Amino acid sequence: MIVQLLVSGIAVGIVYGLIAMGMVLIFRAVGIMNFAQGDFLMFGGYFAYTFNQMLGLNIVLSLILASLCMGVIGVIFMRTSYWALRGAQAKAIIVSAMGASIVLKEGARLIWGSIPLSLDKVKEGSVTVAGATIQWQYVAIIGIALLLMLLVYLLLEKTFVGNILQATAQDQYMSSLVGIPVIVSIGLTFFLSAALTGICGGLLAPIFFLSNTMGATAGSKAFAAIVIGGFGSVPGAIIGGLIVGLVEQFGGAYISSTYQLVLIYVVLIAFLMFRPRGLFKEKIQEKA
Amino acid sequence: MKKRILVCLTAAMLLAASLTGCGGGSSDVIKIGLTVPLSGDRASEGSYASNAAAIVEQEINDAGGVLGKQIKIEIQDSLGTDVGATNAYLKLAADDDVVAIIGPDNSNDNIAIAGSAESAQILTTGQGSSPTLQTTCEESEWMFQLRACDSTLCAALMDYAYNEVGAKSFTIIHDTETASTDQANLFKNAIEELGGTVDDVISYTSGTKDFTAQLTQAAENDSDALVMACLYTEAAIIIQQTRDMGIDKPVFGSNAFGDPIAIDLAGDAINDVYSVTAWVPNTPNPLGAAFSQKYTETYDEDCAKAAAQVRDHVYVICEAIKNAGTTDRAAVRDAMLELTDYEGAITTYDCSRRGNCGLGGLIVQVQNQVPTIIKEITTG
Amino acid sequence: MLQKSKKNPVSAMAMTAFALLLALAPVATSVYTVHVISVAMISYLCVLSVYVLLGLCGQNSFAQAGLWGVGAYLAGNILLKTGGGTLTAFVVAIAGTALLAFVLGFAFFRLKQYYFTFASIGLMTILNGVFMNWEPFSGGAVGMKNIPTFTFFGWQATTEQSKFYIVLVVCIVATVLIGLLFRSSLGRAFMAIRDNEMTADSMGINSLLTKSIAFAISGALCGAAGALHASLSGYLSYQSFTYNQSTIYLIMIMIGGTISPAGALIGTCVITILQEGFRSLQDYMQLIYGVGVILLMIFQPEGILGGGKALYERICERRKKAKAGSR
Amino acid sequence: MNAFANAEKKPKLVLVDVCKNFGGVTAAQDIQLEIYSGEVVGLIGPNGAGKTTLINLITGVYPVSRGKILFDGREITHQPTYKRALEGIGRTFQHPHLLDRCDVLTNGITGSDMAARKRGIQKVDLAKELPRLLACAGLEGINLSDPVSKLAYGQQKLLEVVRVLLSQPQILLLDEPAAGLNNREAEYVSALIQYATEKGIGVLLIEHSMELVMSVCDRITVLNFGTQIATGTPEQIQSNPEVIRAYLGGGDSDAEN
Repeated sequence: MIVQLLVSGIAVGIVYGLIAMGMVLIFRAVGIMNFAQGDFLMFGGYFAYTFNQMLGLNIVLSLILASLCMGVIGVIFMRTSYWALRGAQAKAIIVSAMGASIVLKEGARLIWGSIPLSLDKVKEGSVTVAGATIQWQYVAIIGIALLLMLLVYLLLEKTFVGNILQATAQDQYMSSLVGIPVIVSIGLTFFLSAALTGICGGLLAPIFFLSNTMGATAGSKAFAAIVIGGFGSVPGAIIGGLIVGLVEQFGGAYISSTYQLVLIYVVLIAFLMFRPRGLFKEKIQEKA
Repeated sequence: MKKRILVCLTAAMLLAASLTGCGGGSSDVIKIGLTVPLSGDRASEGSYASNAAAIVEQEINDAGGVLGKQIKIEIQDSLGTDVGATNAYLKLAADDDVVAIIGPDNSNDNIAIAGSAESAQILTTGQGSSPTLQTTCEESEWMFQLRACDSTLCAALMDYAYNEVGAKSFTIIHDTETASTDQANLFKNAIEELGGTVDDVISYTSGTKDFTAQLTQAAENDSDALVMACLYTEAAIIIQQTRDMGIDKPVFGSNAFGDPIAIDLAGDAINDVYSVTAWVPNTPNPLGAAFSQKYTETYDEDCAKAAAQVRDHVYVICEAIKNAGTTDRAAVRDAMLELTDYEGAITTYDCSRRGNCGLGGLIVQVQNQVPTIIKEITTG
Repeated sequence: MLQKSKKNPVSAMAMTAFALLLALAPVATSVYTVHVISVAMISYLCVLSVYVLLGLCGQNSFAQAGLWGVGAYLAGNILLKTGGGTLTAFVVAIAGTALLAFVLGFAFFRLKQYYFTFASIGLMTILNGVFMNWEPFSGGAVGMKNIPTFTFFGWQATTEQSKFYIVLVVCIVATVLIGLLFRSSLGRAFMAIRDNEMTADSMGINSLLTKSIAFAISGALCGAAGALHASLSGYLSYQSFTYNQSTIYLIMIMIGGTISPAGALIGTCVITILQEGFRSLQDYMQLIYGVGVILLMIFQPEGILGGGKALYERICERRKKAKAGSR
Repeated sequence: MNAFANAEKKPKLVLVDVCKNFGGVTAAQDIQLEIYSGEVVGLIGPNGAGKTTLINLITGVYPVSRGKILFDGREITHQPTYKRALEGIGRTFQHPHLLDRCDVLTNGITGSDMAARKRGIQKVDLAKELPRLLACAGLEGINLSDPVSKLAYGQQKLLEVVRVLLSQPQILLLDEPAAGLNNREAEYVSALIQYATEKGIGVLLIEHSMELVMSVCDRITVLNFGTQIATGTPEQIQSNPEVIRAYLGGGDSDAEN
């Protein structure tokens, strides 16, 4: 029983972590929370469906193609609904991201229809460990997610491109003075974030099935993950995601299965109240 | 600066265009209103309904229409909320050419509409199957529940489970959504009346995707059988996760478990699941089989219950209009009350009851992806 | 020399003209349009609550639809279970929601800027979960039905038109009160917090208390909207009190313009007309709505009213220059 | 020198051994300061000496690491910022903190709002007080309904002083009011300070322009790297070798200018 909850909690949690990480990358680069991130997940899932079911490609190849397409969509999203609003107030950017989220939802419904769809699993079947049957798909999700996190870590910390992204995130004005093409760097950040989130769509689809409104719940759980993990910290987002996944599973089993979704947000508010800087972020000091 | 003016102009133009869009109908067409969610979480139900409406409208008009006039099915999006459904309903009711209105398949929306039906005074048919809607329709002057109510169907399924399959103890898992909650209560009462035991009733918030928590709880009870009341998508997910977790107890489900949407999604995990439903695409009913085949030919997908229901509702309304001989709303409603034995694609209808008008239901088991009928039940 | 800062003429004219137009509506149009306008006016109250919280006080909340629900269910309980009249239902709904908002405000506003927004997202989901599952309070998923319509001392509002006028009166009263708030010292304290919390502190404004009062006032407005919705539609279901509904209110105020109540009015009208007027386009309606939101934010981040105001000022300047030039 | 600066009256604001350190860095070390009502105390020192930090300590933006702050004899060391403001401590900022989305009149009225919030003082007669203050600040020509963002930088700084004066403070903390102002505008600053002292307001003036400081202040205290190196009348400070070294970095070539 516990093992079962643990595995599915980690698998789902790590996906929330990936979405949260995508959001944090965008937040560190441009300073706003992307309210359409949940819909990147949904759209990525539909792309994976197109490659896997419609064109019959192998699932892993479809996932990779889907995340690349999703990256392009991320850049288009940046160019249309964010770039023109760079100077505007945060609330205008938030609302324009909501507009984009509606467009993505309706676009998906018009292109792929509103009937729930599914696609192949990375690995069929399941394995029994200590009396609990675990699906290979969950194991695949955890494996791929860890791989992605490693890649992102290497890209950001170790490569030249990574330094450029970090520089733009720290100070756009300064990096433009130094000669970094800021629009390219921010575009790359959006590409990376959308690709990361898009691949999660393809991974979740075989278990939770694709519908054009699945983005909203995933998006708000990723919010919870970011706040719990520590606002703006990448490792924090991942750990926060795991906590959300585990709270969802264990809360649902032991506390109350009816209020399962509500529990996550009770934990979110508890963190906000008693540890606003989350687990990882250093103290936020406001200067006079 | 020019850009700003340009946007303001387009906004103004959009507004003007929208205002002229509504109102004005010619009198030589009989309109039947249909409010279904075309957007929002239950958009799939809306797409089946609008597809079926197109076929039925074509069928009836080719056969000479009604009272010598062509019919037109006017669809309005209920946006998946009760406020949206009421707005859509009132829009249809305001159009004088509309003779009757078909409500959506969601009980909440139908109950919301019932209030407006009294003030709009127009024949309204609800697709919901919950007992709450049945009492609302029985108390209403203008609203009919053109469907077999869950109360008798759920009891029949439990009777089958208890006596024929031989399960004695049950664990019930249900969505907190209205229809599923009603079904769960009906299952519970039926089991207790039969003398069986209900080990546990576990609910989940609608929209939940991961049921590990609920299923692990259910597995611990080690009951003879599981009973599930869910909607389409969740039905497919929960049955897949049940089998993946190695729980191979017999499963008795609400109508969603016998529906093509869930069957396609769940794959072979849904095999040998029992469910009680009013409609299966490969129905022996001659009218039903014809419609189902025509639907599959036109849209290349199985004909789900939501489609067959719209077909029956439109035909029953047309029958009432024919008997009334006029498009006067009150006369059509009265003619509807006389229809006691109308043969539809899904089942026969006795509209004089106002609620629970569908007379028949089916106990179905999914055998390698095909919902096969095991027992026919009547709600007489 | 010291005349009160004259209210922006553009929004003042728009408001009075609109009030007149609305007063005539029930006579001319069909039951459907009257009902849609009533529903739109109820949304206007909620958008007004976003104006008070975001436009005046600079705090962005996603829980407004939740507060609207609390008001609706409180009124529903009073009308159904205790048999109270519409007035008691109104008072309880407004006071109850305002009190809840005030207490939550005290808890949430200790947090720095956008943290409050996250707390409000959490609150919204919790409220929706409570509406869906807490039987005694909200009737659970089935919701509350047969809620009696407005009854004042024996007189019942049965026709759609009479309900319309009651909603209109409440909206006008609320708008006038918010207009007064805009010019009061409390309103100025809100604006001080909006523009710079550091300045507000140095001016002796207890920002925690003031922000909680702003949240309470916005809660009161949502409570009133809830009480109106309960009696107007007679049925309450958790489906309409969702996070998505809160985002619609935010979009309405942003499209209208956050600088004055007229922005809330314009935003509500534009979105309602887009949603209802474009029913004929069915499938593509939501897509157009989404694209429209993005376009408006890009070209008009200050909202239609913001644009109108800028246009108005530019015209004045041109006229002044022309006058100066000709002299 | 005006009549208020005599010994036997109790000081309005007293700082006793106030210290503040951020981690290892000591921003303020054993500061002793007394401000009498109607008196102007200058606070000068090179950049980074801890002047603004001191104001933030008095107004409670930063908590004090050690020491006490007394106002009217009562200890306010641990009071939140808004309570200290209501006690009667008004302050301006180095860069003007105005309500930049409101118009000039509203900014002015927020000052009198603050006065209304305090107990025990009569209501400010805005119609008479505001024009007088605006004239004193040389702002009588501006249109009251213009948005604040339209004003010139100097005008914004003067307007902020007007707003704080409208709130009837007992202690006025001015953080470089003349910085970025031309000579004509600097004269308005001294006019406003004159207005304040006539009203019995104790003024703490942080300023770099020696000309203004020397002409207006009754007493001056000098800060360098967070420590008080000298306190006295303008004349004593001008000739104090410690001060000169701190300012000119050791060389005393232009001591006699």
